[in-house]
Amino acid sequence: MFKKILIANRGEIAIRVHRACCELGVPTVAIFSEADRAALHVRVCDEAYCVGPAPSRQSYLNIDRILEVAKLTGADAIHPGYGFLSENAEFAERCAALGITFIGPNTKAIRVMGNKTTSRVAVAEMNVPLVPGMKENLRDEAHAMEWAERIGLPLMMKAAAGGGGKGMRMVTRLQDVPAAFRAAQSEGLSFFGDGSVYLERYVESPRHIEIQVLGDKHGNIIYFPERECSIQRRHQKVIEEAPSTIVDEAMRRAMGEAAVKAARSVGYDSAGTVEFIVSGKSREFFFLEMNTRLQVEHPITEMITGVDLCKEMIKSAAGDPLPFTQGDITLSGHAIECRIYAEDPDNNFLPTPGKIVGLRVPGGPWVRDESGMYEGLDVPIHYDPMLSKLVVWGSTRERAISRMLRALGEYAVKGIKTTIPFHARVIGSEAFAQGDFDTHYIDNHFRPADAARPMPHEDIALIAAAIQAFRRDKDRAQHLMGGQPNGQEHSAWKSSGRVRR
Amino acid sequence: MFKKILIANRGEIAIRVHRACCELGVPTVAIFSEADRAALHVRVCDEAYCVGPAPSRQSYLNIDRILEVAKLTGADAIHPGYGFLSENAEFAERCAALGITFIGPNTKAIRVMGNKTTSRVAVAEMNVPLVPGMKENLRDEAHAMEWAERIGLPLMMKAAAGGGGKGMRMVTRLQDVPAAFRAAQSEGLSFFGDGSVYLERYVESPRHIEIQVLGDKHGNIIYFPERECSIQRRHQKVIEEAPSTIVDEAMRRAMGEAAVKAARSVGYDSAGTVEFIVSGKSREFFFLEMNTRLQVEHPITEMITGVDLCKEMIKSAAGDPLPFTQGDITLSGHAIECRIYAEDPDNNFLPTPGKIVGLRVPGGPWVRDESGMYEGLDVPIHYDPMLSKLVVWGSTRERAISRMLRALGEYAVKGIKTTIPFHARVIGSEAFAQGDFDTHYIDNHFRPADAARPMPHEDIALIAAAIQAFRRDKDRAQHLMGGQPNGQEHSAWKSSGRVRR
Amino acid sequence: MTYIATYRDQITRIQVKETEPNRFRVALGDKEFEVDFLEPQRNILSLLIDGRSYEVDVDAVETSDNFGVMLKGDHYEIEVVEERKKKLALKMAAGASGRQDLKSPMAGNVKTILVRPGESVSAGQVLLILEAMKMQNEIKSPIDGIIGSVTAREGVTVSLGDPLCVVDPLPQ
Amino acid sequence: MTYIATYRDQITRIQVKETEPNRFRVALGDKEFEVDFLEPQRNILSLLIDGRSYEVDVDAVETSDNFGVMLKGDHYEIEVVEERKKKLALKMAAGASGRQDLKSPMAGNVKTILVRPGESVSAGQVLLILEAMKMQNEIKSPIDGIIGSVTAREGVTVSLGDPLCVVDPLPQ
Repeated sequence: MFKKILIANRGEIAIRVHRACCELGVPTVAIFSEADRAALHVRVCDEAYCVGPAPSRQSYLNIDRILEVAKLTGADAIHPGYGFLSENAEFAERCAALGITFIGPNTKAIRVMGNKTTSRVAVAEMNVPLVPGMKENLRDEAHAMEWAERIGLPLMMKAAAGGGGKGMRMVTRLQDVPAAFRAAQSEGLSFFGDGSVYLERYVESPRHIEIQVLGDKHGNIIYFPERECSIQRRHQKVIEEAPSTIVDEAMRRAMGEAAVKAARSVGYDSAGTVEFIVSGKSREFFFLEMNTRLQVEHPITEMITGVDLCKEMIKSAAGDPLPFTQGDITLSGHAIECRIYAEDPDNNFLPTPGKIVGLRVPGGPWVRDESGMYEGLDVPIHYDPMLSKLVVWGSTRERAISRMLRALGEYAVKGIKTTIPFHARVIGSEAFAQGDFDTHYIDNHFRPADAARPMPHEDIALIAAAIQAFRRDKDRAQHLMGGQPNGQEHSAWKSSGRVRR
Repeated sequence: MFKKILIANRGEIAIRVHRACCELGVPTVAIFSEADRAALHVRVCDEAYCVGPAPSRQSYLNIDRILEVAKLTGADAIHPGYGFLSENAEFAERCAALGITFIGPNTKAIRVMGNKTTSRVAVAEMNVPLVPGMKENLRDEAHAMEWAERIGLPLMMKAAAGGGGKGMRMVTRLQDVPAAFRAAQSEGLSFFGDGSVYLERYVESPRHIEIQVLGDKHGNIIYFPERECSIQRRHQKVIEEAPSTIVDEAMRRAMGEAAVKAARSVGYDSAGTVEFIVSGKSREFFFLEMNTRLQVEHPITEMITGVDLCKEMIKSAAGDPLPFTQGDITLSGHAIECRIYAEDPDNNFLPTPGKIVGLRVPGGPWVRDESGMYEGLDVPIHYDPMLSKLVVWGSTRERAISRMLRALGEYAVKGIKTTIPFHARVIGSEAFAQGDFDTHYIDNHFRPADAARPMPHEDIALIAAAIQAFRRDKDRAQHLMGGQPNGQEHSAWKSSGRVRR
Repeated sequence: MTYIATYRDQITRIQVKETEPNRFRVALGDKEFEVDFLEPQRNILSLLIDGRSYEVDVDAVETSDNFGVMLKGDHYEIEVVEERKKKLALKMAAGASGRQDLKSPMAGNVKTILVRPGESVSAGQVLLILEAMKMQNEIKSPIDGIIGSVTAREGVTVSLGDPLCVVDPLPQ
Repeated sequence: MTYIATYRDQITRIQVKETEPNRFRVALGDKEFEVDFLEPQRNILSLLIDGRSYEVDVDAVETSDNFGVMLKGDHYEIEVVEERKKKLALKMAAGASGRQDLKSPMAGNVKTILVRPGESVSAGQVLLILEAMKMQNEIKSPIDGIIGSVTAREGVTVSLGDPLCVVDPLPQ
C-alpha cells in the first residue's frame, strides 16, 4: 500500500477519497486554493498545502505546484477524484516520471477514451455496439450533408472532444445540417480547443445507462450492475439510481460484457465507467463514451453490491489483484442518489453561493451523505455548485424512494437555497415512481408542471413571518426604551448572515 | 396499515420510529415533557403534544395523559420505543381496551418475560438451556445457603425483577451468601418493588450474546444472526457488534433455534431479543432473559441482513404476515455500534448535560448516525444520557473497525463532553481487534490502561490556547482604545455557551 | 399589532398578540390561530399550531420588511409591514415612477455587458451576462424602456443585491 | 506577548507574535512554530503547522484564564496567563490558605448531603450525592479537613460550577 496519498481535488470527492485512505490507514495530503482555506477537506486531511489563487487554472489545475507539494510531502500516489486533472493524460505521465503513482488507469486508456472518435474506433474493434453513425470526423459542410443523408434523421451533430452536453446539436431537418455543423465546430473549438465534429443517429426516448468497471494491473476486469442516469437537467445528471427499471438480468449481463470489452480495448486497469445510450423503445444499447475515473455517482453501485469502489481503486493502483471475481458481485436491493446543488430551483437554477448558517443532515437507516458542507462554510463562487450527494439504499425500489423522500425532508440547509426540495418533488412524481422517463423528462415534462405546483402552507408561512415581524418590533421598542430584549437568546431580526435582495 | 401512530418516547428512538413511520407513509404524533419542547422529535413529527412536567413519572410514564393524546389525535397505534412504557403490560392492556394497537408483543409475553423467574420456567419447558441454578425464589438465608452448596461456586445472587446490572451480587465464598442475599433482596425491593431473589452459577469469561427474533400474528417466528454485546461498562452495553467473533455457523443456528423456542413459549408476535450468557471458555450458552421490545442495538442486525426491523415490527403489529422466511435471512459483512453518551470519560463518566453549540456528524459510506442531537440543543438533566448511536457496516470485521475509527474521528460535538473519544480508544485496542474480551473487559482491563495513556498533542494544545489568549487580549486592547476587533467574525474570547469550572 | 402581509401580490391583514411568553394568537383575515412558538436555532422556528408541528426557516434582514420563509420545501417571499406604515407607503408609491433598478440576483462575475446608457431595450432582452460556479446567467430587462445608467463593469465581481443597471420606462 | 501556560502542573513559557493576519509565530520554550490560523466556526480552530492540519476545539470563558482544548480525542485543561500577571499571582498565592471551595462538577439535583458544618472529614470521604441523567455521583473531599459551610440543599437543583460546600484544612 502507499505511504501517503495526495488528493488533487476539493469538495465532497476530496472528503470521499480521504475517508477511503483513512480506512486503509494511509495518511493524506490536501491541496487547496486561496478561496478554500476554510474548506472541510483542508480541515480533515492530515496535511494541507495551498497551491494557488482561487481560479482553478492557477490552483487545482496547476500541475507544477501540485507535483511540488507531492515531492515536498513524500506522497507516493495522487488521487485526482473527478473533474480537474482526473482525465488529464499529461498529468498522469508527469506523475509517472516522478515515480508517483497516478491513481487511475494507464495513460493510453485516458488518451484513447478522452476523445470521442478514437474511443469509438477502439471499442468498435471489440464489437461493442455504437450508435449508427460515422467513425471519422466531418471534413466540411458538404461532407456533413452527405453523411446526414446516409445515416438518416433524426441526427446528432457532435464535437469529438465534447462532453457534459456541450458541443451537441440535434438535427431534425436536412436543411439545418450546415448550421449545426458550424455551431458544433465553434463550440468544440471554444470549449475544448478542438473543432472536430461527427454525426450519429439520434436515439428515441433515450436513457442514459452506464456500467461501472473495475480493473487491476494483472489483467482482470469485472463489471457491476448498471446505473440509471436518465434524470438529467440540461444534459447534467441530477438523480441516479441502481439498478435501472428497464434492465433485466439478460440485458444486464449483455451490457456488462460489452463494458468489459470496451475496457479491454485499452487494457483498462482501474475504476472506470462505460456510458451507454439506451433506446427506451427498443432497449437497444449503444456505447457513448468511457469515463476513465471514479464517477460522481459511484456510491449507488457501492450500496447495492457492498463493494467500496474508492478503496478498491486505490488498492488496484497499488498493484493488488482484485479481491473478487465476476461471480462474487451480486445485486442486493436498490439505491438512489440525489446531487444537491447550491442553486435556486424556483429561480431558473441560478447559483446561490453564500454562507451556510445552519445545517442538519439526514441520518438513520441506509442514508448516506457525501458532503463537503459544514455549518459556517462560505460556499465560494469559483467552483462547481455541487454541495453534497445524498444516497439511500432500500430492499426494493419503492422502499428506496420512500427513504429518499424521508431523507430529503430531513435535510436542512440554512443560508443558501439548494435543490433539495426540487429533488423531493422529482422523486415524488408519478413518472419517477413508474420508472417511466427518459433524458428529456426534467426539461420537457417535469419542470413546466413543477412551476405551477400548489403551495399548500401559505397560511403557516404568513403566520411565521408575522410573528417574526412582531418580535422584531417588540425588540426594537424595548431597545428604544432601554429595556432587555425578550427571553430568546438571539433576537429574530438579526441577519442570518445573508443579504437578501 | 395504521392511520396514525403515536410515539410514546423521546430522544434517538423516537426519531428512529418516526423515520420508519414516515417511510411507511403513516403520520406520527410526538409526545413531550416540558423539558423537551425543543427536542428534535417534537420538531420532526407531524403532531406534538405536551404530556407533563420534566420528571418521567409525570410525562413519559403518564399513561392517562398519553392515552388522552392518542384519543384526541385519532392515533390507532402506539409505538413505545425502548425503556419507559415499552415493557409495561398494564399500558399494553389499556391501549387494547381503547382499541389502540400497542406495537409490541401480546401482554402475556410481556408479563412472563418481564420476570426472571417466570421467564426461566417458561423457556425451560421448551428445553432452552439455562444457567445451572434454581427455578424458584429463595425463601430465606438458610435456603440460600442450601442452594449455594448444591449449585457450587462461583455464584450469582439475583433479584428476580432485576435488570441493567441492578440487584446482582457475585459470590465467591460460601460465608458471603447471607449478606449477598440481603443486599439483592433490598435492591430488588427499592429499584423494582419486588424482593424475590434466586441463585445461579456464575459463568466464566462471560460474554453477552443475544438473538433478535421477529414474530407475526400468524404464528411465524424467525431469528437473526447474533449480536455480541460483551463490551460493557458497569453492566451497561457500550459497544455492540454483529456477528460475534466466537460464534460459528453451527452455534449460530443452535442459538437461533433456542431463541425461537424461547419466543414460542409465550406465543411471541413482535420484535424481541433473547439474551444469552455465553462462556468464553466452553462456548456453552444459557438463556438470560428476553426483552419484549425493540432493542437499542437493533441497527447492527439491520445492517448485516438488510432488514428494517423497526418497519417490520410495525407491519407485524398491523397484522401483516412476515414477508420472509428463515431461509431468506442471510448474513452479509459486519456491523458495529457505539453508544454515544453525554458523559465525561476522563472524569469517571460524570453526566455532562448542557448545550450543544457545534455539531458535525460523520458521513460517507456505510456510516449511520441514529441521533436526537442538533446544534443548539440543550441536553436536559432529566433523562438517560445517550445522545446517539453510531453504526457502521463493513464487508469484513477489520473494515468495520477501521470505518468506525474513521467515523468516530469525524464526529465533532462541541459544548459538552461525550464518550466519542473513549469509544475510539476501545475500538482501537488490541483486545478488541483480536475479539478477545468478556463482559469485564472495560471495567477490569481497559479503563486502568486508558487512564495512563499518553497525550501526544500537548504542544499543539498549548499553541492553540496561547493563540486564543493572544487574540482575546488583542481584542480587549483594541476595545479599550475604541478600535474594531480583528477580522474574524466572532472574537475568540466569547463564551462558547458553556460555563467551565 | 396589525400587519399587512404581501405574498405574490396578494394582501393579507394579520393581527399578532403575545398571550404569554412564546404563545401567540394570530388572526389571519378571519381565521384565528393559537401558536406555541419556539426558536431552537437562530431563525429556525418550531411552531405547534392546533397540535400540528411545523419547522419554519425564516430569513430576515434588519433593514428590510421582507421575510424569506422556507417551509416543507417551498419558499415564500413575504413582505410584512405594520398597517399604518403600509398605508403611508401605498400613498407615496402612487406618485412614483416605473424606473427599474436591476440588482444582481447572485454573487458572481460580470462577464459581458450588452447595452449602453441611452439604448432602447425591450422586455426580455438580455442586458448583461453574469458568471458564477461555472454557469453563465443572463440578466434580462423586465420592461420596454431606455437604459439609464450602467453600474456593472465587465470582469468585476458583484455580490448578491449589488446594483447592475437602471432601465427607465418609455415616456408615456 | 509572553504567556505562562500551566498544564497538569507543568509550566511552559509561550511567546506569541502575529506576523500577518491569521499567521502567528509561537515560541514554546525553545521550539518555534509558524502557524497558519483560521477559525471557521466559533471556537473551532483550523491550524496548519508545518503542513500538518489540526482541528482544535477550544472552550474559553471571558472571565477566566482557563482554556479547555479538545484535540484528536484528548482533552487538555490549560491555564494561560500573561507573564507579568502570572508572577503577581504566584506571589499572592504563596500567602493563601488551602481552603477548598467545592463546586458542582455538573448540573444535577442534590440527592443527599452527608456532612454538617464543623464536622471533620478525611480525604476521599463522600460529602454529598448529586443525581443527573439517572446516575448518582459522589462528591468527595479532596483533603483531610473540617467542613466550613454547606451551600447545597437537598432536593435543590444546581448548575455546573455552583458552590456546594467548603472544606477548611486542618490547622497546621
